[in-house]
Amino acid sequence: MLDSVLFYFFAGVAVLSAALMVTRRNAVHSAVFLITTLLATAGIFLQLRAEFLFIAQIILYVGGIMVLFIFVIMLVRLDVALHHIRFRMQRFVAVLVALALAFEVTVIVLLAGKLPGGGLFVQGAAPADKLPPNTEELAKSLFSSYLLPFEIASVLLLVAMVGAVVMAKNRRRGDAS
Amino acid sequence: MAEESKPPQESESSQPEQKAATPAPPAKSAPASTAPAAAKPVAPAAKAPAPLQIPLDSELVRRYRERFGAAILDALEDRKQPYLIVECAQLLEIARYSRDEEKFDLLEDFTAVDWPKREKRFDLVAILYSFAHNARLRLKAVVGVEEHPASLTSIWPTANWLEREIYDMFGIEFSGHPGLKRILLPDGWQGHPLRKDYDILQQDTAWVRENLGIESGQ
Amino acid sequence: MQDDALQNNGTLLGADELVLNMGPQHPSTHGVLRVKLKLDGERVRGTECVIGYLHRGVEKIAENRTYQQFAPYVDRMDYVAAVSNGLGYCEAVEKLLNVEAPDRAKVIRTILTELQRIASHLVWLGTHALDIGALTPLFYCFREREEILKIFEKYCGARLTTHAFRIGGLQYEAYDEFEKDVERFCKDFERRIQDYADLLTGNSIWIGRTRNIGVLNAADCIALGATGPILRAAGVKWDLRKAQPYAAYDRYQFEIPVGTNGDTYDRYMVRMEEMRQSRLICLQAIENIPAGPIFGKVGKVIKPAPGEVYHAIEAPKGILGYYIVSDGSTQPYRVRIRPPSFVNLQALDTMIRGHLVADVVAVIGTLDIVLGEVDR
Amino acid sequence: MNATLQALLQFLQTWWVELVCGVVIVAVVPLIAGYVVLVERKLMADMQARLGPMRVGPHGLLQPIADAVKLLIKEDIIPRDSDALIFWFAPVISMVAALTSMGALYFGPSFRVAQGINIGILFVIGVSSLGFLGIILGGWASNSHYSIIGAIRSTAQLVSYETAGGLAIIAALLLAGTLRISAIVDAQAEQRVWFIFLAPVGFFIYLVASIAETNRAPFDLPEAESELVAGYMTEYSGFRWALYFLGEYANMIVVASVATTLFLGGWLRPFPNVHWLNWLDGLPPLIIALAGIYSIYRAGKQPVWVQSWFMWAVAFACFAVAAIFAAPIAFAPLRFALPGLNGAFWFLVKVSAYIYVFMWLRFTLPRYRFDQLMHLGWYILIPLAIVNVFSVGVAMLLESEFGWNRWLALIITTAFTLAVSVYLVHLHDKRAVMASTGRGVISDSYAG
Repeated sequence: MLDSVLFYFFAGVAVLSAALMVTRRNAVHSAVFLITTLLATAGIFLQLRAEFLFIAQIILYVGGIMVLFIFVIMLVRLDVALHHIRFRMQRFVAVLVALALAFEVTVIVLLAGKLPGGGLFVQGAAPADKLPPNTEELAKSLFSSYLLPFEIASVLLLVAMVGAVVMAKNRRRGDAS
Repeated sequence: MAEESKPPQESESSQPEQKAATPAPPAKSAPASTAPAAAKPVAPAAKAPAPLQIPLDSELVRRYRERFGAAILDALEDRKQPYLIVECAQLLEIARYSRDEEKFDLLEDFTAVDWPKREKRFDLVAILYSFAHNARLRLKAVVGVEEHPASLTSIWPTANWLEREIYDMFGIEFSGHPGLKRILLPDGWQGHPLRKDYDILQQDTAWVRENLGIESGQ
Repeated sequence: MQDDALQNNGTLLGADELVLNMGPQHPSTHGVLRVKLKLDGERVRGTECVIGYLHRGVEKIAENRTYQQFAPYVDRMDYVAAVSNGLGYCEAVEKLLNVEAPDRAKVIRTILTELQRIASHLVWLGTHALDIGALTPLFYCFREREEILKIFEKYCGARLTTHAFRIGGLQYEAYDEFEKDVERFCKDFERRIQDYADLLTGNSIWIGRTRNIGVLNAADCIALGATGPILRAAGVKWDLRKAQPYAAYDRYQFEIPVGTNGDTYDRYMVRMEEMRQSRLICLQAIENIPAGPIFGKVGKVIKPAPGEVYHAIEAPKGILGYYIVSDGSTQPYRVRIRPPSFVNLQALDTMIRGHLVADVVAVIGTLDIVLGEVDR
Repeated sequence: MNATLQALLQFLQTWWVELVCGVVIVAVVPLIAGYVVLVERKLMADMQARLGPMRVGPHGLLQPIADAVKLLIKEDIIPRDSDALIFWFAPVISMVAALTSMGALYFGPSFRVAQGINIGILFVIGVSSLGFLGIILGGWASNSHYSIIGAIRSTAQLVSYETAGGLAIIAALLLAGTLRISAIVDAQAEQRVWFIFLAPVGFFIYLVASIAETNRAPFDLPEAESELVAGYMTEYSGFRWALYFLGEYANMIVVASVATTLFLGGWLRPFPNVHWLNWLDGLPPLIIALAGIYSIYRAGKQPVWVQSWFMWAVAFACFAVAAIFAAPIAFAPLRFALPGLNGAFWFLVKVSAYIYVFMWLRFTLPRYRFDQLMHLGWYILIPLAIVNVFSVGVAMLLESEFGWNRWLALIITTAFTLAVSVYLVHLHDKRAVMASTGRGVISDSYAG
C-alpha cells in the first residue's frame, strides 16, 4: 500500500513538473522543474529498491549535469540569445515526434501481452524488498559480463572530454590573436 | 646635468639648521605688532611686499631664463623656498623641461589660489620635487577665468586627479585633460567652493533639495 | 546568427562586461570609497573611483578660521594618524612664521608622531589582513594600538583626534610616566610584531595573495605621485625624515626599509619594518628628552607676514604637504593640503588592471587609504 | 476505520525509532548548529585575545537563542526585482538537503534514522551536495551582482572539490569494502585500526575538500565578506538568512560525521579491542561530571545572581547527563544501553574535534583567491586523489594476491603518493610563477 502511494506521488510530481518545465518561459524556472522531475524519478527508483540507480540519478543528474545547466543559463543571457534563434521548423518537427511517440506507446501497451516472454511486464519476480543488494550486482555485471562495453563507453567519454578541452583551448587562442 | 649638483637647493635641504642669512626681522615680530596690523597689505595682487620674499637669482633660475626667456616672469624666494612665476601658456613646456632636464621628477602637488581682485584671478601652483637634488621648486602661473591652461597629465599622470580637484574647487578648465569632471563634489553641483566669492555657508541649496530631499545641508 | 549572439563583445560565451559597484557601503573599501569595476568574469578590466562622500571642505574651512582654530580640523583628515597631520600643520605654520619649536617640544613631537606611525600601520595591517581573510591579526593589532592610544590619552586627553601639538610647540608637558609608558610599549612591541610576522610573513596563502599583486614600479610610482611605503616598496630609498629632516629626526639612527618588486608583499614587508624602525626611534628618543621650555616664541595672535610656504612631512601614508598662503591677517588666505591617500589612490587603476576581484580588496588595503583624508 | 488505525499503529511500531530520531534531528540540529556558532565565536575570541559573547547568559550561553529570536523577528526583505518564488524557497533547499543527508548517518551504533541503507555513504554525500542548488538559485534569484558572483563561485568550488572529496573517500571505501555506514565502522573495529592510519593521504584530501565544500575559511570565497559582502546571502535577511546559515553549519556536521565514520573509527572508542583499556568506557560520565564541577566553581564568580543561578542549572544539567551515562555502568540491567551511549559520546567527540580543526584553520589562515583555489583543487588535490585511490588499490592487491604485510604495502604506496604530491606542488609552483610573471597562458578559473 505504501509502495503504491509513493509511486503515484512520485509519478504525479514527475509528470506535473515535466509539464511545467516545458511551459515555463523563464529558463531558470524550467531548470528548477527539470530538477524536480529528476528528483521524482529518483524517488521512483528508490521505491523500486534500486538504490544505486537512485543515488546515481541524484549525484550525476541533479548534482552534476544540472549544475552545468544552471551555470550556463545564469552566465549566458538566454533571453537575449533566444531572440536570435528561430524555432520555426522545430515546432512542426516536435509535433511529429510527439505523435510518433504517442503512437509507439499505444501500440506497445496494446501489444504488450502478445510479445514473447510476457512482454514488458516481468511476471513472478521476487518482491522488491527481497532483492539482493543491487549495488554489488550492478558492479559485478558491469565489471565482468559487460566489461568491454563499459570500457568502450569510458574511452568514448574520455575522447569527448579531451576533444572538448582541445576545442576550448583553440578557441581561446583564436580570441587572443 | 651632472655638473650642477648643488646650486638649486641652498633652499630647503638645509632648513633645519636655520643658519642662512635671512634678510628680515621676520614674523617673530608679527605677534608683537598685532595692533598696527601692517595696514592690511594693500591688495593681494601686489606681489612680494614682505622682506621674507626676495628676488632669486640662482644657477637654476638662470638656466630657466636662458631657456624660456620672457616666459619666466619672475623668480622669487619666500621663506627660503624658491618659486618661479611663469607664463601660463608656457607652463606645459616649462614643466616638461623641469622634469626632463632639471630632474624635478615628482609632481608633489598641483593646486590653485584665488585672488578675485586681480585681473587674472587664479594662481596655478605646481610643487615639484627632485630626487636627484633633494630640492623643491614651485611653478606659478597666473590664469584668468576664461583661460584653459594645458593639462599636465601628459607629463605626470598624477596631475589627473589634482586637476580635477582644481576644476572642482576653482572652475579652472584644463585643455587636454582626459576626463575633466568634478571629483569631490557631486556631478550636478553648481559653483566652485574654493573661490573667494563662494560663501562658506552657501550650499547649492537646489542640489541639496533635489538630491537629498531636505531643505538645507547645514 | 546564433554565433553572433554567442560572441557578443568578444568575451566568453557572449556574457556582457559586468559592472560591479563596490561601495560606498562595502566592508573592505575602508570607508566610503566607491569603486566601479568593469569585470570580465572575475578579471578587472578597468576601475573608476568615485570619491567625495566624506568631503567636508577642510580647505574652505581653513580660510575662515584663525591659524590656531584650524589646527584641530587637520586631525579629522587622516583620523588614524591625527598626530602626524597635526605635526605637519604646526610645522608649516611655524615655518610661515619663521620660528621654531624648542628642542624638548621637538623630541616629544617626534616620539608621539612615531607612536602614531606605529598605530596607523597597525590599523593598516589589521584591516589589510582582514581583507585578505585573516581574521585574527586585526585583534592583535588593535590590542597594541590600544596601548598607544592610552599613551595619547594620558598625554593630551584624547585618543583619536588628539590635537596634541600647538603652533610653536606643545601645550602639555609630558606626563610623569611618559617615558616609562613608551618604553614599556616599545619593549613589548618587539615581541608582538614578531607574532604578526609569524602569522603572515611566511604563510604561503598570504604570499600567494600578495606577491606580484598590484605591482607598481619606481617610475610608475613617481609618475603617479605615489609616495611613502608604496614608493619605498618599489625600491626608492627615500624618506623625508632622512631627506629633509624635520622635528628631531636628524638626531636618531634608523633605516629606511625598501622593497624590490613594488608588489603588495613588499609593501607589507616595508611597513612591518617601518614599525620596527619607529620603535627604535622611540626608544632612542625617550633615552634623552632634553629639558627646557616646550613652547616657542609665538604669541597668542598669529599673524604671519604675507607670503607663502610649503612644508611636507613623511606621514605614515606618504608625503603630507601643507601649502599655506598668508595675506598678513590672522586667518590663512589659502591652505592647500597635499593628502597622501588622495594621490596614492589614483594609482589603484594602474595597480589593479588584469587582476581578479579578490585582488581589488588586497590592493585597496595595501594602498592604506583613509577616506577622511582622500575626501577632506 | 479500524483497519486504518491498525495499519497506522503497526507503522508506528515498526518505525518509532526512526521517527523519533528524525524528529530529534530536525528539532535539535538547528539548536546544535546555533551552539556550534557560539563555540566558534568563543574559540575565535580566545584565539584573538578577547572574550566573545558574554552578555546573554553567563559566558554568553544563551546567545544562540537570542540570535535565533532576533533573526525570527527581523523583517524578511525580498528585493524588488528578485525572482520572489525562487528567492523564497532557495534557503529551504539548502537546509533540507543538509538535514535529509543526516537521515542516513549513524550518530552512534543505535542513534540513526534509516537503518542499513546499502548506499549509506553515497546517500549522505549525494544528498548533502544538493545544498548547492539552494545557494546557486538563491544567488541568482537575488538579482544582485555580489550574489550571483558568490553563487557562481560557490558552484564552481563545490563541483571541483566534491570530485576531490569523492575520490578521497574511495580509499576508505576500498579498505572497508562496503558502502553501508555501520559496516564501515565495523570494518574498522575488525581490522583494529582507524582508516586514517591506513589512508592518511585520503583523509587529508577529504579534510581539505570538506572545508571547501562547506565554504569555510580559507575557502570561504562564496561569502568572502571583504570581497562580496556576503556572497550569495547578500540580499537575504532574517530567518531566510538564518536558514542558509544553519544549512551551512548542519553541513559542517555532516562532513565531520562522514570523516569520522570513514577515517576516525566512527563511534568506536580509542583502542576498542584493547581490553585493559576498558576503563575508557567510564570516561564519558567522568568528563561530563567534571564539566559540571567546573560550572559550580564558576557559578560562585558570576557577577549577577541570575547568572550564577543559571550556572548552577548548567552544572545540574551536566550532572544529570553524567548520571545517564553512568547508569548503565552502575546497574547491570541497564548494561544494554552502554554501547549506544558511549558510542554517541565518542562520535560527538570526534565530530567536535574535526569541527574544531575547521575553526582553528579559519582563525589562522588568510583566504585563498579564486583562481588559487581552483588550481589547488584541479592541479593538486584531484590528481593526488586519483593517485591515492590507485595506491590504496595496489596495496590491497599486494596484500591479498601476493601475501604482503598490509602495513608494509601501505607504507610503500603512501610514500609513492606523497612523492607524487611533492611533484604536483612543485609543478604548481612553477606554473604559478609563470602565470604571475605574465608568461605562459593565463588560465580561466572557470574553465575547469
